[in-house]
Formats: sequence, C-alpha cells, structure tokens
Amino acid sequence: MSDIFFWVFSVMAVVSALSVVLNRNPIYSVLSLIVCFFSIAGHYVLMGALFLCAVHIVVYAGAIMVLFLFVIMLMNLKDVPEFVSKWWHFGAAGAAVAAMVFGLATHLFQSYNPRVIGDMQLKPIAQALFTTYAVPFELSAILFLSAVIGVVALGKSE
Amino acid sequence: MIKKYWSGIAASLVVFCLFLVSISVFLRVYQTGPFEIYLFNWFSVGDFSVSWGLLFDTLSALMFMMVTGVGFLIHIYSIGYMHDDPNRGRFFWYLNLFIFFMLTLVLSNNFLSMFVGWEGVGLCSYLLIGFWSSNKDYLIAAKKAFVMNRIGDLGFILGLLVMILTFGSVQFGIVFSQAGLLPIGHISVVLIAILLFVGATGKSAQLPLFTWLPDAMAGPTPVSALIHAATMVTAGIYMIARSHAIYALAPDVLTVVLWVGVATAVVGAIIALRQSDIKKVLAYSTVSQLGFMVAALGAGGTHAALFHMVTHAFFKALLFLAAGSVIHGMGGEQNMYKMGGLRKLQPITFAVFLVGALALSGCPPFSGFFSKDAILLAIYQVSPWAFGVLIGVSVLTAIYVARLVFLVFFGPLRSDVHVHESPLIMTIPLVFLAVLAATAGIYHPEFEWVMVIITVSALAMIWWVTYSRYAVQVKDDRSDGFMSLDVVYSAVIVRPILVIARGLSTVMDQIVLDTAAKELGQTVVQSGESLRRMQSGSIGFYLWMITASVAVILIGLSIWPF
Amino acid sequence: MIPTYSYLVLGCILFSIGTLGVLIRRNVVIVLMCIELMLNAVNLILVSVCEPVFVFFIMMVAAVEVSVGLALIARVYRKFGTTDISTFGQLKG
Amino acid sequence: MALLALLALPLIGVFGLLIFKSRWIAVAVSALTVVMTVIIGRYPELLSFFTSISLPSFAVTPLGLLMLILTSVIVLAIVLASDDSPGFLAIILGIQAALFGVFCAQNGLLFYMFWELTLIPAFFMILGWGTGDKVRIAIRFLLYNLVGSFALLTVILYLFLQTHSFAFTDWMAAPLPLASQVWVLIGLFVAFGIKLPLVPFHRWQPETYECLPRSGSMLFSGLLSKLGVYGMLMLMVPLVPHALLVYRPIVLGIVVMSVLYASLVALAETGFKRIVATVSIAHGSLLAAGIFALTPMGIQGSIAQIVAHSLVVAALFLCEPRIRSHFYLGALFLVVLGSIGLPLTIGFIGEFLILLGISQFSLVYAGLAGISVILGAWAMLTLYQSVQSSTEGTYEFSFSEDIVVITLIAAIYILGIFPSVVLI
Repeated sequence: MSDIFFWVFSVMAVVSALSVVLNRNPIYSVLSLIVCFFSIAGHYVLMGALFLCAVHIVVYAGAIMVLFLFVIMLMNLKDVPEFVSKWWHFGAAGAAVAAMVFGLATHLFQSYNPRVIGDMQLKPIAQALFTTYAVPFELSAILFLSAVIGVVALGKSE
Repeated sequence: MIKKYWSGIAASLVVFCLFLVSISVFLRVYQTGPFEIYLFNWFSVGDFSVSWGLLFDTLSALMFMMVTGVGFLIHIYSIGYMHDDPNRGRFFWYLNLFIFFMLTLVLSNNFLSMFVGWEGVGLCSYLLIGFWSSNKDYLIAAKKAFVMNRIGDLGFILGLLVMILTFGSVQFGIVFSQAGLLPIGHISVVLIAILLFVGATGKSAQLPLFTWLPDAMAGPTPVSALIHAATMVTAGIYMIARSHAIYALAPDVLTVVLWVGVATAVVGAIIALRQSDIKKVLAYSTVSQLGFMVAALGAGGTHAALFHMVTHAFFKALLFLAAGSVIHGMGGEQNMYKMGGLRKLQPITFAVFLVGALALSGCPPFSGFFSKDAILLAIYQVSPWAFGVLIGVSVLTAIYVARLVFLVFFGPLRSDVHVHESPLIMTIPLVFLAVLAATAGIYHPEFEWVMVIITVSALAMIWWVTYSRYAVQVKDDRSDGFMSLDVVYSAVIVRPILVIARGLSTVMDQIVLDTAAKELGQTVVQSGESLRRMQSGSIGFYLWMITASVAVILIGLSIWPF
Repeated sequence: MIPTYSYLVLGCILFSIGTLGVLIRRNVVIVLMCIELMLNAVNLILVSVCEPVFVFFIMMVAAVEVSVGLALIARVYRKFGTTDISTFGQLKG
Repeated sequence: MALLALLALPLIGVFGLLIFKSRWIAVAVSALTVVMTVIIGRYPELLSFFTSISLPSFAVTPLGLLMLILTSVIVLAIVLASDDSPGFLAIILGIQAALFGVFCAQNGLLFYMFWELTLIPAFFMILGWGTGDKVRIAIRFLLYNLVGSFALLTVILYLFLQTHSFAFTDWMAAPLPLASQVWVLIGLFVAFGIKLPLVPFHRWQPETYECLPRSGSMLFSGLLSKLGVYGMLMLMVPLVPHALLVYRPIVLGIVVMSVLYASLVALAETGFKRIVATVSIAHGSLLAAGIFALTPMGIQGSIAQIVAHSLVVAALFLCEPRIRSHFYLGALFLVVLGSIGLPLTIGFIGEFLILLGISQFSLVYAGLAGISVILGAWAMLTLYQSVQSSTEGTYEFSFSEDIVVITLIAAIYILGIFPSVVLI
C-alpha cells in the first residue's frame, strides 16, 4: 500500500519539479511548485512525520508560496527571457550539476542510514527544541524578528 | 705636586706591591716547588667545567717577576713622561689594567682563563695604541692591531676547541698529562699545536701577522716599551713554552715554528735597516728578536727562548724608554735624520742607550750575548741552515743598531730644537734597566771564548764601517715603504673583503634579494589582478562557479580522503 | 516495502533539478523557487534519517530567506525595472 | 594564578597608560613584572599554589622562565630610559604581554595566537613613531613576518591533523616519519628564520631598526628577534630531531653562511643603527648555529648568547645618539666589547660554547663561524671609532638613562664572570 503511494508521490514530485524548472510562465512554475510541496508532504506522512507534514504545508504552501504568487502578480514579468541564452550554458550547467550530484551521492551512499520513523512525534521534537536546541531556537526567533525589520526596511519606498 | 702625580704614584705602588709578591712567590717556588691556588668555578656545562685558578711554577713565577719588575720601572718612568698629559689618569688606569690581564695570562692554570688574559692584553694594547684618540691614524693603527690579533685569537680559540674535544679539559695538568699518553704525531695534537701557534703568531708578531706591531708605535713610548717590547708580545713565546708538552709530540709543527721564527727574524731585521723613525727601528727589531725566540722554541730550546725573552725584556724596554727620553728631549720628534749629536746633550740617556744597543747587538759582557748565544747553540743542534741564517741576522742586527746609535747620538744636531736631558724620574728607571740589561746574562754564564772573540771583532768591524756612514757623513738611505707587507695585505686581503662586503650589500642584498621579494609580491598582485577578472558581477556565473566548486571539492574528497 | 536508498535517490533527483533550475533560469523569482526546491530535497533526506529538529530549523530559515529575498527582488525590480538575473552586474570586483 | 596575574599585568599597564597617560604607570608595571618573574623563578611552587584557576595550556619551562625574566628586564630598561609618549609605552607593554603569552604557551594554537599578536603593536609602532619612509617599511616588515607566520600556521595545522591536538606534549610524543619531519623542518625554519632573521630572510630588519625610535629598536632587537630563537629551541629541536640530524650539514651550512654573510655586509654598512642591526643578524645567526649543531654545548651556548645578545644590543641602541662625553664613550666602548665577545663578558661564554658545540660536529664549520669573531670586531671597532671621532653631539642623557646603561653593562660583565645563572 505504502509502496504505491511512495511511487505516486515520487513521480508527482519529480514531474512537478521539472515543470517548475521548465515552464516558461512563472505562474505555472509556482503552481507546479505547490504540487511538488504537497507531494513532499505526502512523503512525510508516509514516513510518519505528521507534525512536520503539517508545519511543511503551513509554512511552504501557506506562507511561502503565497508570497511568491503575490510578488509575481505584482510585477510585470512578461518581457523577461526565461532561459539562459547560449546553448553551452545548458551544457555547463548540466555538467556541473551532474558532477555535483555524483560527488554528493558517492559521499551520501556511504553514510546513509535510514531510521525508524516512529520517533518523529510532536513531543520529542518539542522537547528537543526547548532543551537541547533552546539556544538555536531562541536565535531563530531573533532571526525572524530581524527578517521582519529587514523586509519592512527594504519594502519602504525611498 | 702630589696632586698632579697621584694617579701615577698610586698605579706604580700597586705594581710595586705586586713585584714584592712576585719575589716572595718566586722564592717559595724555588724552595718548595710549584703550587696551585683554586679561586672559584667559572662555568660548567655537562662534564666540561672551567674554573679560575692560579698556577705558580718556575715559568710563571719568572714571568710574574719580569712583568711586575719591568712594569714597575716603566710606571715610574711614565710618571715623568706623561706628566703634562691631561688624560694621564686614564693612562695609568689602562697600564694597571694591562698588568692585571698580563698576570691573568701568565698565572692562569688553564688555557681558557689564559685566553682571558690573552684577549685582555690585546684590549689594553688597543686602548693604549689609540690613547691619543684625536689622531685618526692612531685609531686606525689601534684597530689594526686588535683585528690582526683577533685573527691569531681565532686560531687560539680553534686550538682550544680541539683541545677540549680531545682531552675534555683546558686545565694545564690534565691536558699535558693526557697528551703524554698520545703517540707522537697524533692528528689532534698536531692540530692543537698548529692552531695555538697561529694564535702565537698574532700576539708575538710573527710572519705573516707582524705588521700591526710597527704601527702600534703610535701609542705613548712607555706603552711601546711595556706592551710592545717587554711583555705582551712575549705572550706567544710564553704560551708555546708553557705547552711544550704538546709541541714535543708534534715535531713537524716544531719545524714550521722554527722556520717561521727564522723568516720573521730575517724580515724584521732587513726592514729595520731602512727606517727613519727611531721607534719603528726598535719595533722591527722587536719583531726580529721575537723571531729568534720563536725559532729557539722551534728548535726545542725552551730555556734559551725564555732566557732571551727575559734579557730582551730588559734591554728592549731600556731601548724604548731611552728612545722615549730622546723623543721627549727633542719635543716629540721621532725622525732620526733630524737628530744627531745627542750624546753631549743627553749624556745619561746616551749611556744607557749604548748599554741597551750593545746588549741587543750581542756584545759579550752584556746580557744579549749570552741569551743569543744560547739560542744559536740550541738551533745549531737542530738545523745548521737555520743557524747560518740567524748568524746573518745577528750581523744585520748589529748594523741597524749601530746605524741607530750613530744617527741619533753622533754627528751634528740636524734640527733647531732645544734639547734637554730628561728629569730624574725618567732617568732613574733607565739606569736600573741598564744595570739589568748589562748583568742579566751572568745568571747563565755558559759561553765559548771563540764566540766572544768572533763577536767582538765582528762588532768592532761593523761599528767602524757604520760610523763613517752614519756619524761622520749622514747617508740618507731611508726607505719606509721598503718591503711593506701592508700594501700586499691591503691589496690581497683587506680590499677584497671590503669589495666582497660592498658587493654582497649592493648586489646580493639590494638587487637579488630585494628583487626576488619584489617579484614574489608582484606575482601575487598580478595573480590577484587576473583572478579579479573572474569576479564579473554576473550572478549566473557565480552560481555556476559555486556548483562547480562544490562538485570539485566533493569529488576531490572522495578521491583523496583526509 | 520502500527500498533503502529510495528517499536518498529521490532527494538527489529533486536537488539536482533544483540546482539545474538555479543555473539555467534567468528570472530571479524562479531561481529563488528552485532554491526552495533544493532545500526541500535536503529536508526530505533529513526526515528519512530521522533528524526532525534540523528540518524544523531549515523551514524557519527558508521562510526568512524567502521573505527577505522577495523583498530584495521587489526592491531590485523597482530600481532596474526587470528581474533578469543577467542584468545585475553590480557585484563586480 | 600567579601566571595569570603575570600575563594580565602588562595588559593592565596598557589600559592604565591609555587612561591616565603617565609614564610612571609603565615604570611601575614593568618593575612589578620584573619582581614577579624573579619571584616565580625563585619559588616555582607558587605557580601551583593557587590551583583554583588553572591554565592547562600555560606553563613555565626553564627556558620560558629565562625568557620571561629577560623580557621583563629589557622592557623595564626600555621604559626607564625612554621619554616617549604614553601611547608608545602602551604599545611596548602590549608587545610585552604578547611575548609573555608566547613564552608561557604550551599549546600550538595559543603560541601562534600570541606570536601573531606581537606583530600588530609592532606594526603600529613603526607606522606611528617611525622615521623616514615608514609606511613602506612597516608594510615590508609586516609582509615578511606574515610569510613566516603563514609557514608557522601551516606547520601547526599539519601537526594538528596528525595528532588531533594542539598541545606541545602531544606533538612531542607523536613520532613523525622522516619525510614529514623534513617539511615541518622547512616550514619552521622559514618561520623562525624570518623572525630572527637569518640570511636570506633578513632584508626587512636593518631598515626597520633604522626607522624605529631608539626604544623601538631596543625592543625589536632585544626581544622580538628572540622569538625566533625561542621557537627553534622550544619547537624545532624537539619536534624534528631526526630530520635535523640527517640534514644537519645543510641546515648548519645555511646558518653559518648567514653568519659570514651578515658579518661581511656589516663592513659595508654605514650609520650606527644599520651597522648594529647587521651585526645583530650575524649574532642571531650564530645563535641559531649553536642550536642546529645539536650538541648540548651548542644549545647551552645559544641560551647564554640569547641573554648576551639581548643585553648588548639593547645597550648598544640605547647609546645610539652621538655623545661626546667621556662617560658615554666609555659606556659605549664597554658595550662594544660585549658585542665582540671579549672574555669576561657574557657574550664570550655564549660564543665560545656555541663554537665548541659546532666543533663537536665539525671543526670546519666552527672555523667558518669563528671568522665572524674577526669581522665582527672589525665592524664594531670601526663603528666605535667613527662615534669617537665624530664631532656631533647634542644629546644629554638623563639620570635614569645613566642608571639603565650602567645596569646593563654591569649585567653584561657580571654574567660574564658568573655565567652559571644563565646556563640552564
């Protein structure tokens, strides 16, 4: 059962990701990205990380993607050339990516160790966040605050 | 009166007390044999340690007595000679310091503290040669003396190093007893002997390092008498005599020593023949006589060498002091061609000078005859050739001495200064020294009547010939640049060193090294310039670079893991 | 059951697609979206090895990054009148 | 605790100077450091008395203690003799603090940190108080020294990767293969050779000394150059003994060449400070030669020579102004004698033991190094005589300068007669 869902979500994620990259229209890209995020959320459910799934949907689909949509709709992006102009740029980019993924994979496959998913319930995460990771957690709060201030400062017209 | 002379009197008193000590020490050594006094440990590193200590045996007691005795007389003389010098306090300070270092040299019971004295007397020599520091030439002469002595000192130091490596000690007793266990011609012993001899050639003004001694006459005349005739320059003789146990094991080195001495005697005597400066004649004569002593040491005649060293200390100090008296009377004039006829104007000086001159030429009843005789006898047993050469040198000695006496004391006065006899405080030490120079030989009264007859007749002939040449009609044969090794040294050693130094400083430092550093810097700057062009501002390119770099790092890490 | 390396492979594929998008797209908004895609690929792998706290932090940072990044893009768009990445050449040394 | 106080004291002095701007603070602080270092030397158990605050990475070794005492004495001499502004004195105390750190550090990272820390005040000293073309000279000084620091850092990181520790004890315990010892040797040789400096890394030194004010030259020549020697003794010899032994003829050859080179160049130099600086290169190289002879005698001699050279060169630069009074001509002469290593000065003990140490390895090298005895005497006497016969002379020494000069000279000679204090 979960096998089927795994494959379904996987294919969905890859196809929608490709569609993000390859679509000429930014609106379609955003919409494909939403699809991609939902399929990743599906994977989270498959792995039993329900809380993370919820957070994922709230943050990405709820907040981030709305931001993207706003921005795209606010700007006139009609006359922007969507892809790099020369053919060899594609080649160089492809080669670099291939090399990087190859390098990554060789490292990761040595140390990859999938774990039992059951640990990822809400309580342990909260406990870890407020004990072991208390300081980074507080720091991220400061990060948010500074981001708010920064965005306001940036968005203010001169 | 006292106020003016107090520094000199105090200094003389110190030396006189030391002289009294030396007599008692000598008597004790004579009665009960040698003894040592341990003072304190100087330093010790690992199992090598050096301590300060005094050794009194016949040799050092003799030197002790000679240094303080002659030193005392010269101190007294200096009171008169330096009476109107504003810096006489400093002068006596230096003289006393010299006595201190000289005694350190001769009384030490090990080679390293002997080296302390060795360097210390060189320092005092430097200070006293350059005593009149307003004259730049004197300063240069002082520096030359110091640096040339340092060349010899390097030999001494290296000799000490080999000695420590071989015997693990610098203590006389240990070194000599351990050396006795080594076979004749052992490489370490030969090396030690030759290196120590290099040191001796510097200090005792042997070929090739003797050229500083004539220049050292820039110092006040009592200094020339004390340091550059009687005591310091005999340090090399003392050192070789002291370490005869080592030299006895290195017969080849002894041959070298013999011939260096003979060559020095020849060169010194020949140069002395043509000098116009009264002190330069005596200086070259000292070089020549030191050559005699070194030759005697080379022939194994340690006793003869030491005997000549003592008599030479007396008569050469006498000659220098009498010459000082002449210079003093002439108002500072040192050129013999401007003197003449002084025997009537300075009768006491003339009388004592004559005694010294006869002793130097080896005239029989005077001390010089006996000691030179002993030397020649010792050398004859080893090398008749050297003996023959030295006989020739003796003849030359008689000639330049006669020339000196006739030019200065006979004939008419060739300048218009008012000449006066020196005060009593200067002449009394002269008389004392004259007595010693005349009689010191009787302590060793072994001679052949044949020698007496030959010497006297030869001397008479020489004096007769030279009288007509220099007293009746002055023959101007001065040639100060004659056989000047200075020119050679300057051209072959000093100048090349300076040229190399300047070359290193300009070519190597300022061109090669600075250019290399500059080029290195330029390369870095230029590579920065070319790398800067990669920073095009294109974000797409940056992103590409980031990806590629990550790829390179990751693949590199998997290929070459740390 | 799901094969052992499946999430790793999926993450790598998504990550490479995201990187490719970063490299070949010229619209800076899309580039930013591709970066989000890459972050999500990493998140996926992290969840599969049971590191939920890191995922949590990455999400936080991603949110911050997107908001500031979009504000910057808006600002830049106002200044240059375009979101074409190849026209931004001011980061020159 | 005592060590912590010692390390902090110069820093307190720096802040005190910056706040109150009175040179007496510098005098008081440096006098206090002298007292403290001597007390630590006399009663080493004080170091472990207060164990509540322990500094595991700091310790006082016998060599470090000697360097600490030397540093505090020379700094006191500099501070007493100077009439410089409080800012300048603050820089001097800052360098002292960094030097204390280097001499106490038992950990590569701290060693490197303090090592670098000496550079910053030194750089600003040249920039702020130098004369002549000071910007260029300061940059050149910094670049040369940073190259050395880079070499040092590389070696430290390499050793960290090998041993996963920065502690000296762990480094000494780890056996390195000969091939890597050679690289460590080269790196450290460059690092310490630039600091000392050795030929051919010496070009920054004469102009830097020339450009600095008198107190600065005393500090640079008397103390900062000793960092290189300290590093050689503390790190090089224990870390790469095998490589040093194998390549001793080459390393010693380079150093002996450096001795000869600098002695020769000193003959061609003009100007008091440049000659002293160049002779100082020769002496420093001789010091290094004593170390690289790798014999107990040579190392002992080097340690004695560290003291000798610091005292002598500080006194020489102190006497730098052209003075015509007899007192100062005499003082200068006595110092010059110390510099040419006349017996009865501590310089002689150092030079003799160094030559002895070299001769235990090779008499030829000892002879070559010994030539500097002649050339050095030549150069220094020429220098002295040029001072003696020069007619300039306007500078009047103050009472405290008199005291400092007399004390330094007394130290040079008393240690020469009783050298066992410095032969550790």
